[in-house]
Amino acid sequence: MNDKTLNWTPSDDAMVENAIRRGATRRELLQMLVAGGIALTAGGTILGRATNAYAATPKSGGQIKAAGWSSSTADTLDPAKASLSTDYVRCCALYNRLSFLDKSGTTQMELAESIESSDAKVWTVKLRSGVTFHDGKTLSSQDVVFSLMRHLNPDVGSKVNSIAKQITSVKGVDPLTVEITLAHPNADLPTILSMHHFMIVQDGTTDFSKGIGTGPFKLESFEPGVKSIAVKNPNYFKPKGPYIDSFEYFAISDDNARVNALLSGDIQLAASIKPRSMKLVESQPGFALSQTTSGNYTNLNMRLDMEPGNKADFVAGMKYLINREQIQKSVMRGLAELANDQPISPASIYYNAELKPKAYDPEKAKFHFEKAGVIGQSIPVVASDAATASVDMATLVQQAGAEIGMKLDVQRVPSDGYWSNYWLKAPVHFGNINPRPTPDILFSLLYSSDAPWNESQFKSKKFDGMLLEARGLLDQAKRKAIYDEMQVMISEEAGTVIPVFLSNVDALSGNLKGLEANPLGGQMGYAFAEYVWLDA
Amino acid sequence: MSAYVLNLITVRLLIAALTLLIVSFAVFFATAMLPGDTATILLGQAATPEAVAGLRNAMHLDQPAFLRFLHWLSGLMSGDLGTSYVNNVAVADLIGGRFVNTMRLAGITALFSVPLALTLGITAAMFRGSLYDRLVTILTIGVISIPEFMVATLAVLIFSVYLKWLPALSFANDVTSVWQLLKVYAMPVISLTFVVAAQMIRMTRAAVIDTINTPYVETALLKGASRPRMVLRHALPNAIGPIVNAVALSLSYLVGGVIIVETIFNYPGIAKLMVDGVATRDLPLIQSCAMIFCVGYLSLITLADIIAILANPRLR
Amino acid sequence: MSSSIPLFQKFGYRFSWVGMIGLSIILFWGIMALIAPHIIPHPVGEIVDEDYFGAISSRFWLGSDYLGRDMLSRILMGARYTVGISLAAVSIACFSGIVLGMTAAVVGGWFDAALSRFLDAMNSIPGKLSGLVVVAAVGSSINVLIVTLAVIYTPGAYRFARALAVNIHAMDYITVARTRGEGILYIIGSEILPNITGPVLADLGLRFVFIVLLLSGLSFLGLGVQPPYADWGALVHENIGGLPFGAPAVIAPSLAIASLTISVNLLIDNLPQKIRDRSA
Amino acid sequence: MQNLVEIRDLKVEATTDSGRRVEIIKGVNLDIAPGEIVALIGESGSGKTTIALTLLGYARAGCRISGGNVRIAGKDMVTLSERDRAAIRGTEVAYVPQSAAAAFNPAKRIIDQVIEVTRIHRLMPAHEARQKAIGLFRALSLPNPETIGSRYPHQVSGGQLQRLSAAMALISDPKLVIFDEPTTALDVTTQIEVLRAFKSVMKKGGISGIYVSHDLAVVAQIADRIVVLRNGEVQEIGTTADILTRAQHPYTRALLAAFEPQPRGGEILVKDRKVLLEVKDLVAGYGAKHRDGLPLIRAVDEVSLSVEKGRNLGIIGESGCGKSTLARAIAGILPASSGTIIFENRELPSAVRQRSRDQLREMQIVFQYADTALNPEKSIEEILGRPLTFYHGMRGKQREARVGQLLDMVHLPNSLRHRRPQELSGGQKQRVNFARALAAEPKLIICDEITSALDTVVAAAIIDLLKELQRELLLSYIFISHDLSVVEAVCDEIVVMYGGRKVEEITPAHLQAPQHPYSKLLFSSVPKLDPGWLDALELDPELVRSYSKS
Repeated sequence: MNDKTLNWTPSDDAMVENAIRRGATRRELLQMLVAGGIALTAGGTILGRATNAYAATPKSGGQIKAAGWSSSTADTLDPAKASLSTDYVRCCALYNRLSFLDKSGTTQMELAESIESSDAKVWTVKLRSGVTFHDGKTLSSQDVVFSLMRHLNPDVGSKVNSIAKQITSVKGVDPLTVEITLAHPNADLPTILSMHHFMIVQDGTTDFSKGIGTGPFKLESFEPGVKSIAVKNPNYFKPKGPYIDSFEYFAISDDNARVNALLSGDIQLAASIKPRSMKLVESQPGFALSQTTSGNYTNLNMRLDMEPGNKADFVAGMKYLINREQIQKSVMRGLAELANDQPISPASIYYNAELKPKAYDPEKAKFHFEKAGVIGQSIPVVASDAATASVDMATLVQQAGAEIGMKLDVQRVPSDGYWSNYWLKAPVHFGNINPRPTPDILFSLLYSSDAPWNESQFKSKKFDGMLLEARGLLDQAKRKAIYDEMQVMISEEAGTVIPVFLSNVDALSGNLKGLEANPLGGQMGYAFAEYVWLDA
Repeated sequence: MSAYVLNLITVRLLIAALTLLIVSFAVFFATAMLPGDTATILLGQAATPEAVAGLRNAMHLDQPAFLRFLHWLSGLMSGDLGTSYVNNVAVADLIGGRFVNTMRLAGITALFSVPLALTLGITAAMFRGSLYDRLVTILTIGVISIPEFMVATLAVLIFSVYLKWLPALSFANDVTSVWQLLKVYAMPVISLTFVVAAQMIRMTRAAVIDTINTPYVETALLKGASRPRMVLRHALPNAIGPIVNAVALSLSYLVGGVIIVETIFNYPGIAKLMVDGVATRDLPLIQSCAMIFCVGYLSLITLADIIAILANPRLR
Repeated sequence: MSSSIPLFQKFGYRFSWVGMIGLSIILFWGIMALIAPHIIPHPVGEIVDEDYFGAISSRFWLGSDYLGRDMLSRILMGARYTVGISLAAVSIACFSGIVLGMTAAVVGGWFDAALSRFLDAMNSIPGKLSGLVVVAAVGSSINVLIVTLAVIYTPGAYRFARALAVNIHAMDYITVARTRGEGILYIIGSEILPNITGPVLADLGLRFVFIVLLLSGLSFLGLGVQPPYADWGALVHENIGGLPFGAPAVIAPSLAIASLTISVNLLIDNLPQKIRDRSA
Repeated sequence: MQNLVEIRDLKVEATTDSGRRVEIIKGVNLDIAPGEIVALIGESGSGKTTIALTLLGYARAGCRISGGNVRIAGKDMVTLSERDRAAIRGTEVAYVPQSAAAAFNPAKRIIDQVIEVTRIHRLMPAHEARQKAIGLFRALSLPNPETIGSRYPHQVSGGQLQRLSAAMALISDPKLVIFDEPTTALDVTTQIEVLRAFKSVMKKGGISGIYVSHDLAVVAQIADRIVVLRNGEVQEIGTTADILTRAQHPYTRALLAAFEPQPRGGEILVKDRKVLLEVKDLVAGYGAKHRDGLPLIRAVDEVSLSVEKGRNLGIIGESGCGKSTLARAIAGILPASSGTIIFENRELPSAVRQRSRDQLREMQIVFQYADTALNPEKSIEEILGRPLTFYHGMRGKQREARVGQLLDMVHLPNSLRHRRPQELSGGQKQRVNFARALAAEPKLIICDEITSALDTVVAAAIIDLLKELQRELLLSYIFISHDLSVVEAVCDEIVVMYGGRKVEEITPAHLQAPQHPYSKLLFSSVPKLDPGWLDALELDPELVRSYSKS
């Protein structure tokens, strides 16, 4: 199913993607994996997927500059603390993970040669031999033990502490073997370990500003909030890549400035451009767009523990008030897929296809609002440019509300500081969630009672129990049944409205090749630096 | 220089120092009023009550505000800007390179815009009422009336996107040659020149015209002096005070007011640093940046005052 | 000069055509700001155009914006915010600046010195950044914007008014009033104020322009009027992606800003002048 | 002999605020022979400076030469190009401005400004020009001629500056020098020096001159012929002697009459002489206070004086003698540092703020410049009405009627009540200024140089008004002036001040001659309407040096 279309367009891409999604190959593969005792080895099957890559030989050499959209003095090279896309991109260039997700969403081995378990509880990780860090030290099991265990240390402030909590111990059996023991069985561990936060750093590292990892690039300079420059790691363990000699990364927060920088040739890649900028890029020769429809979404969160979200009818009303089709059509200019208020994307095998997106129904919404007694109140809705398209979505909901007498007071706040000051905190606010590889991670991060990012403060013992139960189940069908029900629960009970899954569009210079879409997000799942090459 | 002038200058410097003290007070307490408990924000998920209390203690946050102010002030006096809350780096290190960048951009813009503005302002005054004067006046009104992000964006579209003469971004750190320097700084300097020059042109023109209307310039005319001579030799030396003041005010904008230009051209200066600081509630960083802006403003204004004093022969 | 308006001449004022044009445009926007909600063809938040950055058409006189909303409606409503907020802010700034400035000039001494130092100190903090800090501290609302802008521009108004008042205060008629035994309030209100109104109004106009521009600058940084409404600066900013195509969505609000600020400048430069003609 | 200057049918137009064109010079003819000095005499607005400036081919902003010609040695300044005019300015025709203090560029050294003409027109090398300037400085009897040029304008006195500006005009050996009221801003003792210097240099060089002035006595000393101007028209032309003794035109006669107002003589209004105001050992000044409460700069130093009911006290002295400060100290504007002020047998607090409303009402002060003493934004009615409301609580009709009476008292038409000050003439303004003081119904009015800014004829009328009102209202005046004739016309007693101190008190009615040397110098320095006065005047050089600031 390799797609070799040279002149692809966004719509072609979407079509091909859908074909893959509906295809059986992947499902069969995954079933096989589960049945076969979950033994993934390096070099798994490559699944075809929409791509703009030429079937040409990559060329080595050259320098590229690329720009993301957010950065601050809080920029970090500590993978455990990475929180912005900029951090992910830098970490991907400097470090490696034990496993990673390829463009098809399949878990592949990276630093590990294999990650195996017979009971999904005790896992054995075999490391590649001869992998060296940038400073010349050889990768050993102690580095892995250190890298994983530090997520459990509250002082580290790991962003994935809650996911890491299921790990009870990590032991180095020998220099190249690590044994990971989980509190409960979790069949997803190889996929979990492919998350960006679980990058492998050197044992004992406290100062992360040097960025010493095993990755494709060595850090040359790094100024938080300004930029980083990395050069090709000549001793990289993978036989192919990286192709480019040096890689400079920074953020241009203003969307137009980012696009203009690309068009003027200052940078070769402008990450995540707004749909309204597409017209401009398309009108200029020598530039291309790379679209990724992954599980990324911007959602409206109503905290169930605060006014007015504590009134179930208000939450229900809002779910009818949001005009998903208009968001898809006008706000996203078609670069989105309708969603149904739960975070699992249609690309996932665990997607509950029975759960249809709620139709825009202002009358029903009005009914609920009247029942909740919120008509006539002015309800603040916090949005920010920090959460993609949230201001526009907020405006649409507001307009819809105005038509039925529901007064929504949109409060646009600065992007700077949005995530620390408003997200998770305001009673009604917008969030933006990057794709995660498994339902388990999504649910643990966002919906379990102790989830760090429980956006709507959704707390359900039943849900927690189901999460735990599904995690240990090796029977994929049973898991799916549980996950299906959980999706319904989220959709009906949680205070999160997920109107659409957003497509991410990166704009790139025509001579930048090798960039493929990746389910983990734009910029090739933030790891593009290793794979791209410059065509003369 | 007479004792009187020295005295005047000393008074100006003392006034500046006093103002700075008031500023530091205002800055400290304004930033301290930013909502959110610093310790809680810093600890994030690990914010247990004990940890918060411990951190508050370690950061002296449990002390009365005024005591903290004195701590901070004595730190400033000894050159210690404190440590960033966010990444535990000395604020001085964070600011260091950015400060150089800001000063460099300000300096280059000043080098470019001040002579341009003075020339236009003086010549417009010299040929007051002429077509040239009207043209300059209308242009400056036009420039004053356009938001700076429009100017910057248009400049990028024209010079970078369509003509491809200049880079759209400005990386202060990439400069290795004079040619590169010109290229790197061209765009922000052009945009900023638009912003600051117009005011300077207007003020210069007004100041020169004011002095042209004096009896001693009329005397020069009646001596048979040419217009340029009247303006350059007679009016200008007496207009130095107000002109220098206008220049200082405009240049002070270059220190702290360039946030929009820094954003559009991705130029790593202190204004953006301060915005980051606000975003992350990094109080020591915000305070230090604010103090830098105030020191910049006050030194420029004080310098202008001193130049005006020195340029006034009545005080010599 | 032949380019005077007879109407004004009747009242003993001379007013050039240029100033008249400036005044008309300002009045136009003022009226628009007042009646906008009643005349806009479409609700400002409603998406009415399938296309985005639509061109000028009979249905959308000024095209459509990046979401396909009607630009004419948005600009007319934007006038309300740009004109209203700026006017409110400039009025507060100038009112407090003038009152403080005149008081400082009349009272003099320590009061003057302390106030001048304090306001100088406030002036030394860059406007946009203090705006950012304030909004970070208390959030963005119209009231916060107005107060912030007013506070930012008060020191300037104070400086200006104080300088004027100090000059007036040196006049003999103030001394006469003092020797008559008049109080500070009378001296400020009746003797000084009427003499500084002209320059103060001109200063107010200029400051108004600065506030309009600062407001649009703040919108650029994401602080401003809350959606779906937008002041003109925000309209330019949110549609600036249309600039390369010359979309009316970005040109029109830019022209609106420019027309207002240029008009104010023209009016200030050509204020009606009282005809001081003894024999007239 | 060929005339150096021939002005024929000169017309100058001015544009008013409302855009109307007004002819301000209406067809003037004038000839000046080589070596002759012609004076232009007239009050303000008569066009004398405007005519003088046309000789340089120059009209001030808003004005333009609309007709006629101005020939200087055959060249018509009206039709020449701007470049050609510039070539004549400074070389053939030079200008000595009214206020040298304003005409010297404060930012440049004097010598550079004096020799600038030679640079502009490339007349001679700089060192030669400097030598020539030093020679002129010497000829103009300037002190330290070698070094005075290296100073800045603010470092030399007004009299010296005025002479330096003459040197600036004479450096290029012009054929014609225009003196524009060059001694008006000077004190009388200084004026003599300057006039003498001008006269000798002009005569020695055989230079023609135009001398613009409003002061007939000054003109009499220096001019060969006098042109009397009024409203842009020549009223009379004649030799100095003819004009002074055989004036034909009534206007000229009025000018002459106004020059020497009637002395007050011994008119007695109040029989029983009661002291109204008594000032004892008053000290007032500026700057930081010493420990003993006395100021750093004592502008008034232990002055005592008394004013009787219905009688007038004159205070005379040159600029800087402390006479105005004394007035302000008495009025409480500048609180005295020590000494007592007893008014109507009660001691007054030193500061305005501490005085009662009645105390303030009974003693009014009228300032020199009606322009700055009248709020330009208020109508005459408001200006006069405020003290009526403030002191007497009058409102509405009553107030309106009283304003009418006040206007009537100062001989102003009632129709002026709705005008603003700037729509009034100088004399009218000063009358309003005075009427405002009357509105308070005071017992004592302090008049601080109230006639100094006025033309002679107008000033004489104001003085008559003062006298008339005194008779009607039994007022007392303290009359402060630098002009002896005015003080003599009004006052019963005259206090002469110098350097902050009272040097002598004279009672003119008793024909008491001044005794103090400074008083003698001051009294003898006042120019007389006698062409030979200056040449005949002999002053003790020692005396002049010790009291002169020039």
